[in-house]
Amino acid sequence: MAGHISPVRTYAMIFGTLMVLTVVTVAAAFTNLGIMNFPVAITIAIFKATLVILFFMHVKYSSRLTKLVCGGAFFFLGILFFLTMTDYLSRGWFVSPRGTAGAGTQVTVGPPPPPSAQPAAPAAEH
Amino acid sequence: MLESIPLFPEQASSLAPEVDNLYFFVLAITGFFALLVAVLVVIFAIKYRDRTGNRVGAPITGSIPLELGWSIIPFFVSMAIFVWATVVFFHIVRPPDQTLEIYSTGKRWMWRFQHIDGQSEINELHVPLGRPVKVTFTSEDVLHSLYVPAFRVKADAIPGRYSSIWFTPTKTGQYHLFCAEYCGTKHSGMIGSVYVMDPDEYQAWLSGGGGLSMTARGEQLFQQLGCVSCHLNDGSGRGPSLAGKFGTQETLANGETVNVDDTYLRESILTPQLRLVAGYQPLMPTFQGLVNEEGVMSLIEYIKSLPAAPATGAATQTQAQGR
Amino acid sequence: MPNGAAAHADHHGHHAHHPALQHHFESLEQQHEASTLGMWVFLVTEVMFFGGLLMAYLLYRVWYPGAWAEASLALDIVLGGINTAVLIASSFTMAMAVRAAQTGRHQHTVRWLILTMALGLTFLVIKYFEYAHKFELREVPGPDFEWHGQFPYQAQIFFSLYFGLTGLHALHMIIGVTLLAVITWMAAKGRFTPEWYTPVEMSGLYWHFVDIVWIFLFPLLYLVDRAHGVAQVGV
Amino acid sequence: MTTTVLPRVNYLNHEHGVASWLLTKDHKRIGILYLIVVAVAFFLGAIFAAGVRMELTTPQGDLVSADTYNKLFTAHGVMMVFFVLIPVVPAILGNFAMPLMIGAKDVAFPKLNLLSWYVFVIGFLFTIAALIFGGVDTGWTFYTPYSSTASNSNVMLTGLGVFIAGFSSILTGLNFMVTIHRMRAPGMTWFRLPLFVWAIYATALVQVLGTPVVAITVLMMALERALGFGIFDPRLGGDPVLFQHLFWFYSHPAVYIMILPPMGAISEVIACFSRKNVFGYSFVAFSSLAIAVFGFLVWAHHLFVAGISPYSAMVFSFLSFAVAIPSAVKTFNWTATLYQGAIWWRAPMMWVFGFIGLFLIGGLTGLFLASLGLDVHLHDTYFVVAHFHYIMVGGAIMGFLAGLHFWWPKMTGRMYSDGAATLSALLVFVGFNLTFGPQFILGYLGMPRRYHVYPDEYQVLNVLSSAGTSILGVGYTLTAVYLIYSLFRGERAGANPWLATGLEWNNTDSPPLPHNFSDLPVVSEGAYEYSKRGMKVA
Ligand code: HEA
Ligand code: HEA
Ligand code: HEC
Ligand code: CUA
Ligand SMILES: [Cu+2]
Repeated sequence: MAGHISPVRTYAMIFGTLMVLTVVTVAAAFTNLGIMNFPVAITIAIFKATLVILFFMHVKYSSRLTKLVCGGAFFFLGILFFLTMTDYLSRGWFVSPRGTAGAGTQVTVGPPPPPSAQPAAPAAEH
Repeated sequence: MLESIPLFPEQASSLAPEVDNLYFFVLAITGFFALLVAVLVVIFAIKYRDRTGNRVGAPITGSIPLELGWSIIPFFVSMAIFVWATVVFFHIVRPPDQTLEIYSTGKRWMWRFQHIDGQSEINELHVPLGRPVKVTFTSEDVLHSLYVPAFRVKADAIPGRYSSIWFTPTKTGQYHLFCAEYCGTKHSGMIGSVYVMDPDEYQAWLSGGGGLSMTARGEQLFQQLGCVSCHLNDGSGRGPSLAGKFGTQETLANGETVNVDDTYLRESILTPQLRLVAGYQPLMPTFQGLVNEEGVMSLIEYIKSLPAAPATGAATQTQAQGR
Repeated sequence: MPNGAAAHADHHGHHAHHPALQHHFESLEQQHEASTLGMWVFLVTEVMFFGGLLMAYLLYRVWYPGAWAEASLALDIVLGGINTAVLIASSFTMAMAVRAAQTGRHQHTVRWLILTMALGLTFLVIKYFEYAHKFELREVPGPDFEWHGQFPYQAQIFFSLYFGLTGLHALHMIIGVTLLAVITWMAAKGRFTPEWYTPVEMSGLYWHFVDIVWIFLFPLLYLVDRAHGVAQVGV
Repeated sequence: MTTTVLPRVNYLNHEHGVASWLLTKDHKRIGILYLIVVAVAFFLGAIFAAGVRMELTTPQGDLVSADTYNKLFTAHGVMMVFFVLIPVVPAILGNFAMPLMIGAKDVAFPKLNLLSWYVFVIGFLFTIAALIFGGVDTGWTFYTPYSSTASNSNVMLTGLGVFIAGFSSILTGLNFMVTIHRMRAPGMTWFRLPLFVWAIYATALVQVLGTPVVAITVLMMALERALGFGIFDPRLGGDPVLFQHLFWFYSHPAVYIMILPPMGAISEVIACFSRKNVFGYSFVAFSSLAIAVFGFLVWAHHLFVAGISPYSAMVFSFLSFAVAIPSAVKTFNWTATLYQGAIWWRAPMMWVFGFIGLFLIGGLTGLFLASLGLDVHLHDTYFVVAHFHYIMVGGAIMGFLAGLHFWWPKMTGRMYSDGAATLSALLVFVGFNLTFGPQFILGYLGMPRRYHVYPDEYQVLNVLSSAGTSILGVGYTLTAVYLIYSLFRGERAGANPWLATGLEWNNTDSPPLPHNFSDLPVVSEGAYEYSKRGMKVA
C-alpha cells in the first residue's frame, strides 16, 4: 500500500527552491515596489505553500478527494476574507448628504466615487 | 389596560407606512406559501391515511418539472421581496438633504440628546412635526442601539464612530424610544420618549432653555483648545484650513482619499496621526481625554458651519467636484 | 471505494491481519485511506482556525498601513529569516523521514525524525528569544504596552495579532515536536513497515502544515513595509 | 407486556458496569452517553427559560433582579445552542444510527468519538462552573466590547466552555465525514444513502469549516478580556463589528448544523410512514449540501443595523433569500412525498406534522428578517426571538423528537405508548404556538429582546406567551415520562416494528448487536424501496 515514493532529488530540489524563494521574498521586501510589495510577497508565499503541499505533502499524487479537501479549505477561507471585506471596502462608498449614514468613514483607495454619491453643500441655515 | 391589546405600532413617521406596506406584502406572500403547504399536508395526511400500516404508497419517485418549478418560482417571488425591501432600506438609511440635526450619545444606561441650538435633554427627545430630523450619535462605552418603533428606525451606536437615523414625524404625540442592543444590567431601562410637537410649540420649547448653541460652543472650544493657532481659515497655518472642508474629499499623505464626514472629523481630532493630510507634518496633538464626546460633536458642528473660504494657496485641498 | 469484495470472509477472525489493523476496518488499505482523509479534514479545520486571526490581520492592515509598517519594523528580520530557513529545512527532513519509512529503512527514519525535532526545537528557542526581547521592551499588548512610534494604539493591535498568530503557531510546533517524539520512539521500536507507516505520514502532513503557516506569517508580520521603512526612518 | 431481560447479546447488555460505558468505543453507546448529557443540558436550559417567562409575566422586574434576568437568558441561550441544539441530532441520533445506516461496524475513529464526548463534557462542566460562580450576562452572542470590557470575568470561563465544546463538534464532524466517505458497506453508493446520512454529511461540512472560526474568535475575545489584547477594542482603533462578522461566520452556518440533521430525520420518518420513496431523492440530498455551502454566504444578515456598509448589506440580503430556496425545495418534496402515500399515523409521524407546520412559519419569518427594510424595524425585537424559536424549538427539537421516537425501539428494544406520544406531540404543538405566536406581534410592536422590564401595553401578549410555556412544559414532561417508563415496562420491539427499509431495521436486531451486524451487509437497492417489498399498494 506504500504511497508514491518521490526520489530524493525531487525533495532536494523543492528544498532548494523554497530556500531561494525565501531569499527572494526578503529581497523583494527591501525593494520599493510601491503598492506591489504586498502582492509580490503574498504571491511568493502562495507559491512556496503550493510547492510544499504538492510535493512534500504528496497532494500531486493523491486522490481527487484529497485535492478537493485541500482546495476546499482555501476556498472557504477566501469566502471569509472576501465577503467580510465587501463590508469594509464599500463602507466609504455610501456618502449621504451631511455626512454619516451609519456606515462610518472609510478610506477609499483610488478615484473618488461617482458624482451622484457626492455630498450636497452644507445647509446654509445655521 | 386589558381593552387595549395593540396589534400594530403607531405609524408616526413618513417611513412607517412604507415599512408597513412592505410588511403586508411579505405577509401575504409568506402566508400564501404557508397555507399552501399546510393545507396540502393536512389533505394528504387525511386522504391517504392507512390504518393498517402494511400497505405501501404509489411508486412515485419524483418529477423534474415540479422540482424546477418550485425552486424557480419561490426564487423570483423572493427576488420581488428583495427588491422592494432594498428600496425601502435605502430610504431608511439615506437622509434627505435638509435635515434638522440632533446629536446624541448613548452610555450605560441613558441617551443624551443635544440640539444645535443648545438644549440638551436626557432620555427625552423633542422634535417638530413634519420636518426631517437626523440624529447622529455614538456610544461612550459599549454597543447600544437607538430605536423608535413608531418611526420604524433603528441603528446601533458604536464606540469610536458615528451612526445616524433620520425620520420625518407625521403625527404629534409621545412615542417609545428604546435601546435595542444589549448593553448590560439596565439595558431595559435605557428607554425614553420621543415627543413630536407642532412646529410652533417646538419653537416655544426650543426657546425655553438651553445655553449656547452647539456652533457657538464649538467655536468656544476651538479657541480654548488652541485649534485656531494652527487652523487658520486662509490656510496659512501649520494645519490645513478647515473652512468648507466638510463634505469634501481629502487626499491623504499615503495617496488614499477619504470622505470628510463626521466620523473622519472625529477621528482627526482624537487620533490625528492616523490619517495624515497630504502635505502636512504630523504636528497635531491628540485631544483624547481633553474633550468629551459632546465637545467633539460641537467642534464638528462648528467646523461644518464654517463657510468655504475663497480658494487659497494650500495646494493640498482637493475640493470635490460636487460642491 | 469502501472495502473490497471478499469482505467478510474472515470476519471476526483477525489472525491473518496486520497487527495494526483495527477491528472495524476491513483492510489496511481502508484504514489508511480513512486516516489520510481524517488528517486532511483536520488540516482544513486548522486552516479555518488560523483564518479567523488572519481575517483580523487583513482588515487592520488595510485600515492602518502606516501603523503596520511601523510596528513590523520592530520585529527582528534576521531571527525571523533564520527561523524561516530552519522550518523549511525541517519540512525537508520530515519529507525524508516519511520517505525512509516508505522504503522501510528504520534507522534512517529515526535519524531524519530526530533531525526534524532538532530543527523544530531550534525554531522554538529562537522564538523564545524574540519573545523575551519583546517582553523586555514592553511591546506586549496589555495595560503595560509601550510604544514610542507614531501609532501607539494601532501598533498594539499589530502586536496582539503578532502574538496571537505566532503564539498559536508556536503551540502547534510544541504539539508537533511532542508528536514526533512519540513517532520516533515507535520507529525506533520497529513498528513501521512499508505496508504500514501511517503515523509517520500523518505527523508529516501536520508538520508541513505548520511550516506552511509560517511561510505566510513571515512575510505578513516581518516584511510589511521594509522598503519604505529603510527609506524614511523616523518619518 | 413483558419485563424479562432482553434476549440475545446486544450492545446494551454485552458488557456491564459504569466503566464499560465510560470507556466504550461503541458508537451506539456513545450516542446514548450524549443523550444523557444533552438531556441534562436541555433540562437546565428549559428551567432558565421558565425563569425568563415567569419574570416576563409582569411588566415590572419583580421576580428577579435585572442582573439575574440577564444571566438567565444568557445561560438559556448558551445551554440551548451549544449544549443542546448543536449536538442533539448529529451526536445522539447521528452517532447511534448513521454507521448502522451505511452498514459500517463503527465510525472511522472510535477512540476519537469517545474523546469528543469527553471534550464535550469538559466544555459543559466549564460552562456549569461559570454558572455556579455567578453566571455571565453577555447574551449567547458575546458581543464585544461588552464582553471584553464590561461583563464580569465569568465570561472567560463560559467562553472557554464554548471553545472546548466547539472542538467536540469539530471532531464529531470530522469523524462522520470520514466514516461516510470510507466506511460504507459494499454496494452502498452515494445515491443509495439514506437522506439522513446526506444531512449528517452536510452538517459535518459546516462543523469542520465553521467551528474553528468561532473557536478562535471566542478565544480572541477571552484574551482581550484577560490580558488586554486589543483586537476588537475601539479605543485602539479596533472594530467591534469585526467580532460580529467572525462570530456570525460560524453562527449562521451553525443554525444549519442545528436544522439539517433534524431535516434528515424528517426525511427518514416521512418515507417510512408514507411507505414511499422520498419524492425527488436527489434534490433533497443535494439541497442539504446546498444549504451547507450557501449557508456560509449570508452571515451578515445579523448585522444589517450593526453599522456595516449598506451595499454589503444588500449583497447579504440577496444571498439570504437565495439560501431559502433549498429549504423550500425540501419542504415541497416532503409534501409531495405524502401524495398518494399510505400514511400510517404513528407517533413519529405526528411529530413530523408538527415539524412541518412550525418550521414553515419559522423559515418564512426568516424571510421577513432577510428583507432589509423590515429588518431595520425587527432586528433585536421579539420578532427575531419568535423566528428562531419557531425554527429551533418548533423545527429542530420537534425534528429531533420525531427521530427519537422513530429510532427509540431500535435504541432500547422497547416500544413506548403511541397514544401518550401522540398526545404530547399535540400538547407541544399547541403550547408552542401559544408561547411564541404572540411574540411575533410583540416584535412588530417593537418590544426589544433581552428586556427585563417592559412597557405596560405589552403585558397581555406576554402573559399569553408565559401561559403557553406551561402547556409546552407539560408536553415535554409527558414525553420524558413515557419514554422513561418504556425503558422498564415497554413492550419488546421486534427488529423492525415500523416495517421500515434501511440496514438498521433489516440487518440487525433491536437493540443492535455489539458490532452492529452479524454479517456485513451488501446493498443492492436504493434507500426507500417500499414498493419492492411485496406489500399491497394502498
Ligand atoms: C435552526 C436555526 C435557524 C434556521 C434554520 C434559520 C433559518 C433562517 N433564518 Fe434565522 N435565526 C436563527 C436561527 C435560525 N434561522 C437564530 C438563532 C437567530 C437569532 C440569533 C440572535 O441574534 O440571537 C436568527 C436570526 C435571523 C436573522 C437576523 C435577524 C436580526 O437579528 O435582525 C435573519 C435575517 O435575515 C434570519 C433569516 C433566516 C432565513 C432567511 C432562514 C432560512 O434558512 C429559512 C428558509 C426556510 C423557508 C423559507 C421555509 C420553507 C420554504 C417554503 C415553504 C417555500 C416558500 C419560500 C419562498 C417564497 C422563498 N434569521
Ligand atoms: C434550542 C434552543 C432553544 C430552546 C429549546 C428554547 C426554548 C425556550 N425558550 Fe429560548 N432562547 C434560545 C434558544 C432556545 N430556547 C436562544 C438562543 C435565545 C437567545 C438568548 C440570548 O438572547 O442571548 C433564547 C431566548 C429566549 C427568550 C428571550 C429572552 C430575552 O430576550 O429577554 C425567551 C422569552 O420568552 C425564551 C423562551 C423560551 C421558552 C419558553 C422555551 C421553551 O421551549 C422551553 C420549554 C420547556 C419548559 C417550560 C420546561 C420543561 C419542563 C421541565 C423540564 C420540567 C421541570 C420544570 C420546572 C421545574 C420549571 N427564550
Ligand atoms: C499643533 C498644531 C495643531 C493644533 C493645536 C490642532 N491641529 Fe488640527 N491639524 C494640524 C495639522 C498639522 C493637520 C494636518 C495633518 C494631519 O492630518 O494630522 C491637522 C488636521 C486636522 C484635521 C483634518 C483636516 C483635513 O483637512 O482633513 C482636523 C479636522 C483638525 N485638524 C481639527 C482640529 C481641531 C478641532 C483642533 C482643536 C481641538 C485642532 N485640529 C488642533 C495641526 C493642529
Ligand atoms: Cu443601551 Cu441597551
Ligand atoms: Cu442567520
